[in-house]
Amino acid sequence: MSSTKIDRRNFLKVLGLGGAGAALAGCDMPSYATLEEGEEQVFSYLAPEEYVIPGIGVWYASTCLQCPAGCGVHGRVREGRALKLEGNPNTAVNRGKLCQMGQAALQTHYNPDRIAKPRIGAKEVTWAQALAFIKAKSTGTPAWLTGAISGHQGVLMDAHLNASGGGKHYGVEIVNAQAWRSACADTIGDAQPDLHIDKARSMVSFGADVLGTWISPVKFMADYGEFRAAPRGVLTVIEPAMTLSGANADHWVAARPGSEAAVALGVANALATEYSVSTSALPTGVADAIFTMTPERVRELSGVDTRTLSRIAGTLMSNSPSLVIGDGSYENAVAAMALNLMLGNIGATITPGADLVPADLAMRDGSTKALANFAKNAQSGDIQAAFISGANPVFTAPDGLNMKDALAKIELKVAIAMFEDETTQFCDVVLPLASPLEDWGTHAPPLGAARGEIHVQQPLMEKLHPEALGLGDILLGLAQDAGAAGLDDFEDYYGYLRTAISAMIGTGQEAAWQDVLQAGKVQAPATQRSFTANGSLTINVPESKAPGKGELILITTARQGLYDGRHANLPWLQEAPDQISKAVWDSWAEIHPTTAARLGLKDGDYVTITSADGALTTRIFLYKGVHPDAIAVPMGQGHTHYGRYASSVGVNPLNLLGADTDARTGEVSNTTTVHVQATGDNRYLVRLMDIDRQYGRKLTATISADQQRRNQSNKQGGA
Amino acid sequence: MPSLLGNIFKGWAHYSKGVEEGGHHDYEHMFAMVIDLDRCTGCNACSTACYAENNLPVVGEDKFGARQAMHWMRVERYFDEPDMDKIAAAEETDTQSRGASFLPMMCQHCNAAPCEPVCPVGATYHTLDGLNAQVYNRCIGSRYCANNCPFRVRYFNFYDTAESWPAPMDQQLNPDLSVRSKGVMEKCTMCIQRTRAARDTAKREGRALIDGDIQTACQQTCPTSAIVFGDLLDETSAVAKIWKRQQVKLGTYKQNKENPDLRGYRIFEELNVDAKVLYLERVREV
Amino acid sequence: MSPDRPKRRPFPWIRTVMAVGVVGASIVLGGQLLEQERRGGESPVTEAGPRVPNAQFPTDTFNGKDVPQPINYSHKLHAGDLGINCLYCHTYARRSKVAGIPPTSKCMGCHTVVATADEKPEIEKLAAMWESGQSPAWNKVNDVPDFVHFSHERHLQKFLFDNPDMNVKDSREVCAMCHGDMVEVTVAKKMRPLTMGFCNTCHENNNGPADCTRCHK
Amino acid sequence: MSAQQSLAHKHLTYEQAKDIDENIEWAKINTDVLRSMENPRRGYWVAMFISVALFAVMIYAEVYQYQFGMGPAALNTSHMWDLYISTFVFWIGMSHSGTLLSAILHLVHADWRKPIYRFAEAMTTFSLLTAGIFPVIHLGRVWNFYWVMPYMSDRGLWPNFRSPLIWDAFAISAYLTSSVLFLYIGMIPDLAICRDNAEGWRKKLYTWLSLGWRGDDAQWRNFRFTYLMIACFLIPLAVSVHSIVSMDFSMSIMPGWHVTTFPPYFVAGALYSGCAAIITLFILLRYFFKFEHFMTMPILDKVCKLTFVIAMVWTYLNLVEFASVWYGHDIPSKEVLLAKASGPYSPFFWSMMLFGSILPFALLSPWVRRNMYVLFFVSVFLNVGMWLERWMIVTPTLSMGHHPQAFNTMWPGWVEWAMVGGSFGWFGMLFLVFVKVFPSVSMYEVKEMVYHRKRTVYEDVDEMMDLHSGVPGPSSAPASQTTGGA
Repeated sequence: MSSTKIDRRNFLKVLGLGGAGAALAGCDMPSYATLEEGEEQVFSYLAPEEYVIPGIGVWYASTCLQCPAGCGVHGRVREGRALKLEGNPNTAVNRGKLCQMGQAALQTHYNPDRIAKPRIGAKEVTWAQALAFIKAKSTGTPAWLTGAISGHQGVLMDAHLNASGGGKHYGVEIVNAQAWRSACADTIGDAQPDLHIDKARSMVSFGADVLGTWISPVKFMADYGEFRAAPRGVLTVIEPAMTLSGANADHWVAARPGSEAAVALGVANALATEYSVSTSALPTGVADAIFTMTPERVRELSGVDTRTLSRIAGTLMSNSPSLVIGDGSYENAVAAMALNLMLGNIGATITPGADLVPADLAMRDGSTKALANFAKNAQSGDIQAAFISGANPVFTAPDGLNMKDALAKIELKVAIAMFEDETTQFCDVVLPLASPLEDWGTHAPPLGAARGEIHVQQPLMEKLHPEALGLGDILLGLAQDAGAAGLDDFEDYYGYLRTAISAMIGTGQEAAWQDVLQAGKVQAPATQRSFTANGSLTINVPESKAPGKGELILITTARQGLYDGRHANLPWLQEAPDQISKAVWDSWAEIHPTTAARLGLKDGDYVTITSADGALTTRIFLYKGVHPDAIAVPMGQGHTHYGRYASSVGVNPLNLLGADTDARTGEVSNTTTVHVQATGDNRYLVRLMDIDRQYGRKLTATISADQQRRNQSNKQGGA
Repeated sequence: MPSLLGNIFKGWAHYSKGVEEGGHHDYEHMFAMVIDLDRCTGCNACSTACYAENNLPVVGEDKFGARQAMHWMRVERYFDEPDMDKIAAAEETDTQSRGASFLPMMCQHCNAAPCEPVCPVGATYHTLDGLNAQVYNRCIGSRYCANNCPFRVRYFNFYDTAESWPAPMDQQLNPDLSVRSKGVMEKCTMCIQRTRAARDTAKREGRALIDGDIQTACQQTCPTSAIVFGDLLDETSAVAKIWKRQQVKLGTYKQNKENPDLRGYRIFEELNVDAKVLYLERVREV
Repeated sequence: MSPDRPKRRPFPWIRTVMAVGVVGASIVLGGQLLEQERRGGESPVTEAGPRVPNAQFPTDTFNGKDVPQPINYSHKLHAGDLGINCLYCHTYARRSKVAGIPPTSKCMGCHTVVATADEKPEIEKLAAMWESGQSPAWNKVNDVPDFVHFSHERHLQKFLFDNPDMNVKDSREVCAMCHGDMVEVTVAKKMRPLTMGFCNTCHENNNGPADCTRCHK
Repeated sequence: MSAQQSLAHKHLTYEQAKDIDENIEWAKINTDVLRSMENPRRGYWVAMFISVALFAVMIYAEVYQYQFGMGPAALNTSHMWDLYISTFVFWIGMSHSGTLLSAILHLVHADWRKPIYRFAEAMTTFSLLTAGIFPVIHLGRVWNFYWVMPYMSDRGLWPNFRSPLIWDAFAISAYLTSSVLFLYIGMIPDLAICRDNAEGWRKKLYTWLSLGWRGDDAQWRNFRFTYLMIACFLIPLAVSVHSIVSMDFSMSIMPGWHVTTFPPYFVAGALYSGCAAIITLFILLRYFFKFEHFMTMPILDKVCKLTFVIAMVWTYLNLVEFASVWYGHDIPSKEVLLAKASGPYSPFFWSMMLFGSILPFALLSPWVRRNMYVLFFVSVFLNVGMWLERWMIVTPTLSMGHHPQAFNTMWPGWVEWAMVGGSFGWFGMLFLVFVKVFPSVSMYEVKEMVYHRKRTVYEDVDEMMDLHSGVPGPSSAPASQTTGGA
């Protein structure tokens, strides 16, 4: 690859800039200027490779790191510039598809706000100086604070931590599926079972945004496409505020925040009583809880009436195999798994996952528990040196964790980042990180792993900022400095990775390596897990608290797009309207019209939302997709230092959250009680469409599922 | 007679021929699309893919609020269901109990496009591939076409767009199509640059274009495979099959289907614009 | 009107009709002449121009200015005296829309053997760049606007490879259709106008695509 | 002489029943009209300054728009046209008055037109020149405007002859050419008079322009024939021009535009605004240039009545349009109609109905027709109503249309307003120059008129007895071709 490097650099420096500049001239009036002889320059290659032809795009396989799902991508490279990303059809995860966050990875790479040079404090330094500074300052055990990390980067991180006296790794993801994972672990003994939405004929989700941000959205959406094909599956979503999944549900049920579990148990109750489904498969503790959950109780807890419960039960019964998922709180997930156990979905639509054989390649998923622990340990002074990469704790930490004070207690804070953000402001050393399109790596996608698939990430183009280094290279360097064993004979991460993968596929031949690069994935040996029932499981139904007078329950929702805020600096995603509210370039608070009427609010009014931990002011968006007791503010905006596109846009609802954590999972709660007060200002919330009605036009027509079944039965209109 | 008069006569003959054949000239292809609204989740991936593929400028909040955004592919969201309410009213009228309705809306490449006859300089016209093309460097920006478009899918460069790509973002610009300057009308071309590339490849390999050679950016990225693109003249193409199965025909403003339950419909068909994007109705449990 | 008006002269119909006829005729004929002008004469194939069978091409010429280049490469020497095929160096033209500048490695392929660096000062420049791993910055001579899609590959295929009466070794003739006969110049020079009219005439004569979007992007 | 004094005395003229006093001497006509062309007074310069200032603002706005694109005009994806096109239609409409007065009334031998048709024709020409600006400046790439003209280029490209905008280009240029011709040819005898009374650069100018007019027999004969021919040619042209302009809208498929009755509706509206403008300018000229002898109240009275009739025709066609939409089954069109009447633009819609359909009834009262101060404001507001009408045709449709996603309300940006104001400045500039360089009252035709009136008087004995007892006159009328001349 070292030989192609030089070519690619030529590519970039050479034809690339000229091409782009010319493209900008577009068809404006004075475009003839470019026609003058000798006006433009054209460079030639030194020694190009056979497949490199100017004017013809070459596709390289790589991996998308925009979210933990780790989809495989194909990048179109022409004249040394990565121009477009598409899904990699070879992967089992996304099967050639990509979501808008993946499409926008290009702007992460080309972002004008990238960090170009290392800096200590405010002044720019060389790598040598920075590393020397780190070496000097790093006393005691280092801690790594990252997002979800997997593959050989994880291995090297362990190597570094072990070599430097067994520090801890904190994987932080605000948007995660920890509740679901621990529930699965407790009920069926497999934290990451494989889900087959495409096999299911009905799916019920209790507070899990399966199509939007949950575990592996693109995979689930691809499955959903099959799920909707003949015979058409039925999707039911129970949640306090409408997510992308809820917007696509046949039957969307608004439950009071924190009461989805009650609804789930109510449905189980209805199944047991109306359809006499046996609860023998359940642990007795859970079965008892089900029978205490009478429809009346469910209504008082969640505000969901009996008819709805029995309708959901009926749907589940009449369309099997079914699949029930739940997230948001441990109880939701356990109750969902209880339903799966009752309906016999275990083994049908939920199958065991697999363990990669070098187990340390597996994905270390992030959690907010880790975030809380990090804050706690930092406060208590257990962390002397922190290496932060791929995480923005200052922005994502709920206000209750006092992350800033916690960081202040750490002597050495090293940020390895692509962009200046809220966290780098608090760091002593900031090292420029290469973008995912410039870096090597391997990634074990959470669900691809079930097939033992590891996605390989390779550079699509030469580094935009020569001083930026890949995470792997930095980890390798640190591990080598720390004197980790068996790493000394690798001069860069590429060498290490190639050796490791060659070992994995059992051959070191160039051809095999090229095949791996072309496929963009490597088949790692994996051992299938198996389910184990857990009889002693209990579930304690939360007394979901109806808000008191003048109070509302704040929900911080995540949307595919800005996600947890890491994509707020990508103009494409800022300008891509939010799926539900269609708002752009700002934050908003979703309120039910009746609630708004009670508070005397109308669309576009500014409100001040006050919680025990903070207050923020934003505009409201009225619609019926949120529970009357709730007010939902999406995450992602409200950055203070995050480049020209994100800074001082919108508000960050995480600032309102407290530190209270879930007893079973240790996850920080994403809801809190707030007071809402109108400020009196009103400005139109900029969005794609302020009209939600079709005025009798046939724009999005809808037919009933019965008609569709008739179509599918006579083999017509299935499409 | 060569040259001027010759061209005029030739043009007239061609035109009258087209009139006799109901406006269908000698098309080489008839590229059309199918969008399954039951698969579409409204996730916006198509729109962003379009931004990446077609050098669409980002305008920012103010201009977006002034409705000067340039999204060729916009995903609309509606909260009412006119047809559904006839069948069964939502059981809880105070919640969005059947979710939202999403509609990916881009240029429908009408065969009887209202935008084409009104352009004073013929900058928008119908190609032999059955696409409604926009020649940017011919456009003088009279904006008549956009006024006459019932779908409102033509976007005008109200400002110079250079500042949308601060360095090094300009390196991402797709060199296969020009960056439009201010005062030019633009719209979805169904990724005509990909058609061009595919045609060259096919010629290089000495074969005809086959189904699957061309994938539009939105189709390729759509996570639920809700978008299908292809050639209607090619009986074997997926698109042609779906149109046939849905019993929807071109060249009419009133489809007579044997099976009224079929989901295929074209938006504003009654205007007789003869759109080439077939939408499949969204399905909901009652 | 008074009753006793003298008899009026009749309206001069004949003169009017004649005048209109003259005007109309002059418009049409003028159009014809301009048209002929546009296509550069009634008989497009001339002795001076290149000889490509089954092809009619415009003979409009353009006297481009001399563009200084980092290395005074002589087309006359290489393509003319030595008779090297254009496609040997501009090899991308066969496979891509752009003809491209030959990679330095190709130059050095010969010039490490013949006319080496210590013989020729120009080659010395080249060798120096090759050693330092940087590529010469050539100044573009022939260019089309950024909204034009021109594929060398397609044109070569039509006029050279798919042309029964053409031999690949005569590629120079085909290139000359748009670039003029490069052996006449040392350092490259623009010798054809490369305007839309120029392209259009050739497309009409050799029934190339008349669809705007085939060439305009 | 008593007649003279009574004429000079303004109040008495109200009572005068005749269009013009046939005793007025030809020499006086010459002197009065020529005097109006001499040394402008302060008011003239003030008006000129205002006009130039407005026009300068327009130039600035255009340069700004050229620099930054159409964005500052606040146009958006559904409002691609706005004030530019509506003001364009407005000015085209203004241009129909001159044709109406000179051509149509000429053909029907309504000789009371004679004192006032000259400035009406000038108005025609200048409002066409003003209207012609707008289709150009509203282009996104204005530097390529000539591409709409069919010219021989080496690209072998032609405009799209199916586009109503191209028809506009042809129709307007044709109309402009012929109306300029009409104005100029009609002026030749007067130019000869000016030539004979001028010196300095004016002398050169008029000599050059009057084409050696001597007023002899053959010249008069050819002159009359040509004038008649052009008049006949101009009338269908005028009708066609505004019909074609209306096709910009009626050929589209937009609700509220796709209306069959638009061509006659537009023509009626055009004549309407034209007449209203004539009243305005009539009063101004009469007041500033002391043209009481020629622009008499009875003539004004006739113009007012004509205006009222046309206003009623326009109102009828307006109601026809509403009715056809209301009783039709095209939902979008009905929505647009309702939006006009009740939406954000409703104030403008209703004021347009008020000014356009209700206000004309004021013209029924003789008091209004005689009170120039009231009449002035009435006529101005009639034109405001007509301008609003054009705006209410263009914008509400674009704010509704077919696709709900595009429904939005839009208010014009400062650039657009600057252009609209500037167009009035430009028109004013041209007109002010005209009245000082060319006779704004047709001298030779007024003489004709006076002469004919004399004859008619003598044919009517009673009137002779009542009005001019004992005033001697020529016993035998000479042939008409010897009238007029310098």
